Amino acid sequence: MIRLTHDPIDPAGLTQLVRSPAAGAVVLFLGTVREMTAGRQTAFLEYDAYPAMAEAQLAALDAEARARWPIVEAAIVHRLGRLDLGEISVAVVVSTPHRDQAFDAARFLIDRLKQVVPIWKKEHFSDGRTEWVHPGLPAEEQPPRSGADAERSDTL
Amino acid sequence: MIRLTHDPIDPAGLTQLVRSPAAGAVVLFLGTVREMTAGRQTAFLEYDAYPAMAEAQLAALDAEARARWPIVEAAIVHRLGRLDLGEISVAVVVSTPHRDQAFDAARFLIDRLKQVVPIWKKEHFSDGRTEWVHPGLPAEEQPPRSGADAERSDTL
Amino acid sequence: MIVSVQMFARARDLAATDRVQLALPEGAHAGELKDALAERFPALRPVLPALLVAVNGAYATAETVLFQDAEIACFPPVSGG
Amino acid sequence: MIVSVQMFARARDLAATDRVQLALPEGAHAGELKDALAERFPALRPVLPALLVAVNGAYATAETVLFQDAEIACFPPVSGG
Repeated sequence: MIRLTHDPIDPAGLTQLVRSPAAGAVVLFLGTVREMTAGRQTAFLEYDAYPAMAEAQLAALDAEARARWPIVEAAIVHRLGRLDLGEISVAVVVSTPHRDQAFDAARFLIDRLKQVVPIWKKEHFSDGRTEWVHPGLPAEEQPPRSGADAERSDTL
Repeated sequence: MIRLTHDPIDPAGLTQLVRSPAAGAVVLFLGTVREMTAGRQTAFLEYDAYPAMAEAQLAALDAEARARWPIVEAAIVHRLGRLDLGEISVAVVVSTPHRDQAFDAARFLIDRLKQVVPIWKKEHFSDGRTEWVHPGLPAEEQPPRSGADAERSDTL
Repeated sequence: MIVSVQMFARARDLAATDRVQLALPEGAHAGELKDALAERFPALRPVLPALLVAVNGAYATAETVLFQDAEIACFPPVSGG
Repeated sequence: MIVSVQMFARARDLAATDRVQLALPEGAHAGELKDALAERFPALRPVLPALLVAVNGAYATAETVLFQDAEIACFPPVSGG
């Protein structure tokens, strides 16, 4: 099951969805909004997507995982929009007969999701600055919103 | 959090327990009762433990994982007694700042649990035979319960 | 031919638009699309080498041939998860 | 000295008891405990090399020294999870 959603992700429901007497192992991965990144404090995150392509890429990853591992059931859900600290941005859950398969498949899915699925995260830092996260690109040059903000961010 | 229990395991509650704004990743592993093993059909499982030592070994694994990875929170729960098909026998859940840490720590905990924690599984097969599972030991020699059972098991 | 290009994330902010129509020669490649974008939006130049192009939901290389009714998008490296 | 040994899983079934008291020389090792168990319960002999001994909640080696009031247990390889 593949889904993009603006609503909170329900990890319990997804876990139930993949459980089966055909499986001996379930691995659930959750990405959650972390407060501190490289010494900077996040206030909240904003996720944007190119939805049609993101769904196509997620479906391709799901198919690739099912070809590589004996997956009983799998679900991948990514949330979009504003997410507060601690909220779940992404859930990947896989059930397989044996545990190594479930760990390997779940890790493959989240690793590849982060490489190829067109979804972007915008940091809203607690000092008021914002920044699209683009791995490999230098941080945006952005003037501080005010002198007070600039001073505060210098002390971080 | 370490626990042995005869009650059903609640994966949603355990996942909530470890979530934190200090963590960017949660990995949950569930072991569930699989119906088919090496072509034989399981009716149900029975788990027995040496409780005091099992809890001490689980606490030692928890401490070792916390020394190796920056674990925000972790929980390990193993169920004992009779478990029907699809039920959860064990749950391991870990939260960490980054995802590789959570995958590695969860996998370490379940791999080591299966090696060192004194808990034993007894298979109750659908043909009526039973067998303690002891890795490295030959299967028990057990006379069939009746001629009819013996014939049925030959056809598996 | 006229192609319509969707833009996302920092590319959208730098271009100050989420969609642009560009006139390209018939059979133009994705690499030529990026050059045309840089000409139209000079603010994109610093990030141009990192920009990705997708055609009908699949990643394109510089040599991928574009066509008039393709769904084309251009965006910086992804950061979901 | 007299030591009390708890037994679990198939070892308990083969011995047909979950606890046995054994008389061992002072300072006996875990290896000697296993020999004494095999003598008391011949049904344990086929699995004896695989049996594990624990002393006060920690795994023992054949050389681990036993003592009178230790909590001692003997069991086959574990299969939790």
